[in-house]
Amino acid sequence: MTKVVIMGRDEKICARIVGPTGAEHRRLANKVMEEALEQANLSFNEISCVIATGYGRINVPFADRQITELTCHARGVVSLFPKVRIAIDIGGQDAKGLKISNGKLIDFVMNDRCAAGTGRFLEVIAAALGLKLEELGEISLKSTNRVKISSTCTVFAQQEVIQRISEGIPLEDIVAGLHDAIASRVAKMVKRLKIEPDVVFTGGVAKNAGVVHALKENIGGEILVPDEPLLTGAIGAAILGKELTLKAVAKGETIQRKERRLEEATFFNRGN
Amino acid sequence: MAWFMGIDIGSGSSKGVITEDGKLVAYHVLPSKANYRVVAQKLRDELLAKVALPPGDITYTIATGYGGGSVPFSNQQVADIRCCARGISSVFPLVRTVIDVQGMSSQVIRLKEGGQVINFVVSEKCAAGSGRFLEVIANVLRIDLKDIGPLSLKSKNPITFTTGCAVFGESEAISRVSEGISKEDILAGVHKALANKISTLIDRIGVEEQWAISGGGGLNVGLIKSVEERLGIQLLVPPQPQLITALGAAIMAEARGGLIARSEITN
Amino acid sequence: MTEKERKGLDRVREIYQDRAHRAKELKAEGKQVMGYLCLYPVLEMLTAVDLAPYRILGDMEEPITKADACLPTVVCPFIRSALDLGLKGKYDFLDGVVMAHICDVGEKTSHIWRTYLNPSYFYFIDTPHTVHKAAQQQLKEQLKDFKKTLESFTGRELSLDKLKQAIKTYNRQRALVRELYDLRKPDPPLISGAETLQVMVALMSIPVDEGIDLLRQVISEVKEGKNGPPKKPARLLVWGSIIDNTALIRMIEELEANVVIDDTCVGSRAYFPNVELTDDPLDGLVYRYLVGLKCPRTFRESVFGETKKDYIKDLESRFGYIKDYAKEWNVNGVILQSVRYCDIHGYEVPGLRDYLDHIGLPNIYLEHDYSEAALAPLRTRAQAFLEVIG
Amino acid sequence: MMSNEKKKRAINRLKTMYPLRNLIDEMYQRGVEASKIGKPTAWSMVNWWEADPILKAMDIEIVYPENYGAVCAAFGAAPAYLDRSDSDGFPTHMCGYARNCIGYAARMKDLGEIPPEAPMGGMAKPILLLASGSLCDARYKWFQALGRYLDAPVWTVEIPHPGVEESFREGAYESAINFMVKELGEFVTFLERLLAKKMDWDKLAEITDDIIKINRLWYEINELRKARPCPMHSRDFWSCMNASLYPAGDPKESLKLYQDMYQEVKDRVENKIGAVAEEKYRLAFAELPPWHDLKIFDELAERGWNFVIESWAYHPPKPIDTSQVSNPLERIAKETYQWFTGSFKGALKAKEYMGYFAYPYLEYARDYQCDGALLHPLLTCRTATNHLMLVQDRLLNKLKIPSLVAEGDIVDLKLFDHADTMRKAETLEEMMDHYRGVRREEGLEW
Repeated sequence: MTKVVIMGRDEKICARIVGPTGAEHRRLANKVMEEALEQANLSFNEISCVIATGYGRINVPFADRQITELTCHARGVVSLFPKVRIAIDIGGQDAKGLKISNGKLIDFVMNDRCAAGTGRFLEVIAAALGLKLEELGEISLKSTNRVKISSTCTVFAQQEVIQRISEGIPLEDIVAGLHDAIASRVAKMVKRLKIEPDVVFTGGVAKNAGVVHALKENIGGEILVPDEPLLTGAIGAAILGKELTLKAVAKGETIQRKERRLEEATFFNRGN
Repeated sequence: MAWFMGIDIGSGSSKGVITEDGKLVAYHVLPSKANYRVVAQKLRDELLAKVALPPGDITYTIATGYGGGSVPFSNQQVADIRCCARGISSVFPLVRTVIDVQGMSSQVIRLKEGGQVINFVVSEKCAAGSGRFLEVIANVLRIDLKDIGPLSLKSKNPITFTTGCAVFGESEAISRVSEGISKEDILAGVHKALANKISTLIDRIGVEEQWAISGGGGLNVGLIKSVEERLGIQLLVPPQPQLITALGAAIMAEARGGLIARSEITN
Repeated sequence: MTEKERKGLDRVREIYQDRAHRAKELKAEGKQVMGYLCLYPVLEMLTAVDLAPYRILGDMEEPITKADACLPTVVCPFIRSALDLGLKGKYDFLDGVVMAHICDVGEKTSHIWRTYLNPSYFYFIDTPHTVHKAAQQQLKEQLKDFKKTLESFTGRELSLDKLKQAIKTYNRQRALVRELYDLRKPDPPLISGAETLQVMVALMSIPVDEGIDLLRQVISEVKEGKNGPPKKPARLLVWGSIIDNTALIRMIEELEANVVIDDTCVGSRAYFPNVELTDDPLDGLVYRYLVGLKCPRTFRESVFGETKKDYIKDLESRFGYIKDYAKEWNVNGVILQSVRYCDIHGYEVPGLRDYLDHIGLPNIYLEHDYSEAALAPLRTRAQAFLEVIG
Repeated sequence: MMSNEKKKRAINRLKTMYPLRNLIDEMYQRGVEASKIGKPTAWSMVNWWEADPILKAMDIEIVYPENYGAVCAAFGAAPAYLDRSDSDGFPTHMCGYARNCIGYAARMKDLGEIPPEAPMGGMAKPILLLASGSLCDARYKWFQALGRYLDAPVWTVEIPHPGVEESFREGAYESAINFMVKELGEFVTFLERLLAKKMDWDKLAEITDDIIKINRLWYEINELRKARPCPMHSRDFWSCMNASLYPAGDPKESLKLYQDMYQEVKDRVENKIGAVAEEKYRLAFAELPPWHDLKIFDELAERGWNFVIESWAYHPPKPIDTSQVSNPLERIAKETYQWFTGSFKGALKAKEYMGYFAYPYLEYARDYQCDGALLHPLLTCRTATNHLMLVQDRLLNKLKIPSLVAEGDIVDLKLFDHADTMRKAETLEEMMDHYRGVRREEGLEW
């Protein structure tokens, strides 16, 4: 998913866009940026600073800075939950655990080696079950006897799930098992940071009530979820952009390093 | 007249055939979906309808494949490796090595005349060694699976996948796309990567002419070409490569069922 | 410009691009080239008997295919890659190989190498796992035997004088490597981590005296300091298993960091320990190769025969030198890296991180697959680490 | 019902196996009890009894964390310990036994006592961690890493691992033995300091002698398995190997039970009684079995598969005469060194350079006239996996013996795929039939 947030100096959000990311990051970045500008009723020149983050951050030709999603998420989460100590983010490409102290990122763990433990795991298996991703959470909450998914690898877990279905095991128990599988994997990873409250859960998967529930069980404590868990990274990026700009202005400098144009990047050329 | 049935329940699709005196008289393919029992029953119904026979006319049925244990009406379950060897041997009697590329794994089987297995090797439990790798990349490039083979043949400069893992391969494909590499080159690269995996399997059990390919991978011209180039060989491709294992099951059913029929007579 | 006239860093880049070129030239001139795996074969002895040592490395850019037929995929990808190159004939120019018990998979691979590639000369040094006196003696006995086999293979005598000469030559090369590393102490460093790594790879691909000349040229070029790296906020130490390709270091240095010092075996680990010139030169060699080389494959106690263990003292004795490096090179962060399935480095990680935390040095651990493309996902971690310490 | 009974009888177990196995279980329990009441306890790596007699002579209770890993796996306690190790930052690809033990030690440190959930009474806090430099990296790196949780000192004992050819060079044998004797001497001095008591050398000599006797007898029992049909199945071997491999209890008691077993096996040979009803195929097994799925051997036995020989590492060495050696440390050194190098002469002749781990399988397969082999690589144990592809290649190409690889793990029990193994096993039968003919054509004698 590609997310855009446009924010004013007062940190008030004036545009928010979420769209799917394909293989063609660049074109998409451009398109969603235009949409966002339209929503905010602004022209590109009126934007003081553009920060790109996330997996495709290097593919945003019009960005002034690239900052990792780890730093941006941390900043975004802190703005929403000032007391946060641990942030867990599960997206389609990766899962992250952030340790935050006094509003600053101090340590992190990350999995992007393997689809298991990321949103991709659920996507793949939901597709195999012929279900929509959004349906999973609700289905799993009906479970009374969740099954254990023994394969960690997404490809084989998919197979295992199909097998369980053919054995006549109720769908909700299987989906609950999947949620537990992903939650226990992520929890195990995040435990490396020594968990302390408040724990905040963000990313696309945080919209799934089943995973939230399973994560609570695995972490053994309360978990806060923002209203728009997908946007945290973009919000953080925008705030960092604002801070950088203000700092630059105070020094009488400008944040822009190069001439910046919002035009469709040609897909086959690496423009600068 | 005696009819025999072979049912191959694979991880992705299920195949069934009916043979009569060693000849294929009917076949049917269905996606396996979730319930193997249901798909097996449906496969049988479709097959019987095609030859207009009642179930009782089938002398013997052998089930095989990933879900071969979930075929309630089969007389026997046999390992897919053996069925594949019998099947290919019935189509190409001179084949001594068959490369069977399935959704869950790839296997290379060496056989002697009559389709007896003399050695085999199965890829690791890793999606990168199976047809699944192709699916993953096709999916991320948003290209229909059936088009990836022909498309890959257009490549002049296949990329090299330096990773041996489908998940990594996916991100590698994404980053190559964003570097401006063409989809053709990426597809040719993934075919090459799978061909490399297959050639590793072959390195482990040695080579003998003639060669054939079976399984879903046999439908993919890109993969066939990559394997041929990688190994410097010519692959025989049966008309319906994905049916070979089911066909082998039916042929084994004939041998087995024929034996039972004879023993009934002598008794 | 002919090849030989090309100097310093240009020549380094050339060798790095085509490592085997010089070795093949030497062979054409009638010199015998001896391959070796990892750091434990004693190079001074090879040089003393007029063999050209050539380090066997892997190739991150080459997919592993042939080796998968003799080694399972759940072992160190560096070793698999090295064996793969051997099986593909890329080390056919070697006249023989010397291998050692470096780690389990290294040991098994040595025997597999011999079985399948059947080199004209092969020697396996069974490096002990401890550094005790008895272990040193055991290694020494093996080196005596190693000497005999070298003599009978070459038909030349490995004389004491020649051995002492070789030790001096190697120590001279080691001193020059130190000198080069010293040029990384200023801020910004005068030479990047990636370029330094290329120099190290080059040194391992050519005879020691040529390496000395090359180093002299490189040092004088670097001192002129025209194309050094820019000043960056982070000065990093990179620790861990073998890095024989610049991709990882380059990736780090494309971010807001300079890699100013390493603790890896194509780097400081290989060149920092000297050989003391002892009456029996074998004693000095044994000490250097068994005790001096700081690879986690060797077991060390902080105090021989201690009956009570003190964790911090133990860490201090195992990792204290890393603190010294960090001070001398003014490091503000450490990247621990290891290829997957490397057990000897894997077990070390939590302890080393404890130690670095203890001395207040920010650190991160990255595990990778010894494949260039597989490094890409690490970029985010490395960059975020820099954001955290920056 | 019928088929259940049949399954139970598919393998004809040795009667004398049961008391021996009971003794092994009791020994373990006794060790736990003793350590709980404060007897000094060492955690020790299985060390081919290079160190065990020394520890026993010093009255130290020995627990083997490698075995405890298998216990935790069997009782379902392992996952929690593995999780703990993972969350403490140890890479997840490392040895399952090690990670289990690290997690256990971490938890014990948190609680300040043996974790209440620990199966079979747990492992008491050690006064010593006895690592081993032989066979695998984990076996000393893991104990070194335990320093995070335990203040016990770590000692590493060595067994040299020479190359096949190198081991025959002039002076190599003496040097290796000398090295081991010196190191063991240092170890004894260290123990004397640690325990503030002197070694009882006579006691050490006696224990060493008993253990050697056990090993000889156990060796002879296994020699009898060359008979057709093979009188003893691998399952009986695994049930009994521990009393020889790391003799933790009273050696004299074990010796008596092995004597009984020898009689039973000999009797079976004389009366041509096999371990399976109809021995259609004779097989070798490589590395540790899938402990949680031993029933697969019953299923295979029903198909006429008899497992006649198994992993080199758990078999006693070929006997050598050390009865004239007066220094027990030297005797230990010679016996354990023989364990590793005993097959080297044959290996050199056959130009097989992986003289232990790989070559012994070739020797076994020929001596025990195997039709096939089942290789069970353990995915987090590289040492049990490194050599198997070489073994597979050599068995087939040199001896025309086909084999089957069925992956599993030592702790992650789910990795072993029963159904998949049976599917491959069925195919292996076809291959074994074929290669029987090939061997005959090539003049091999079985």
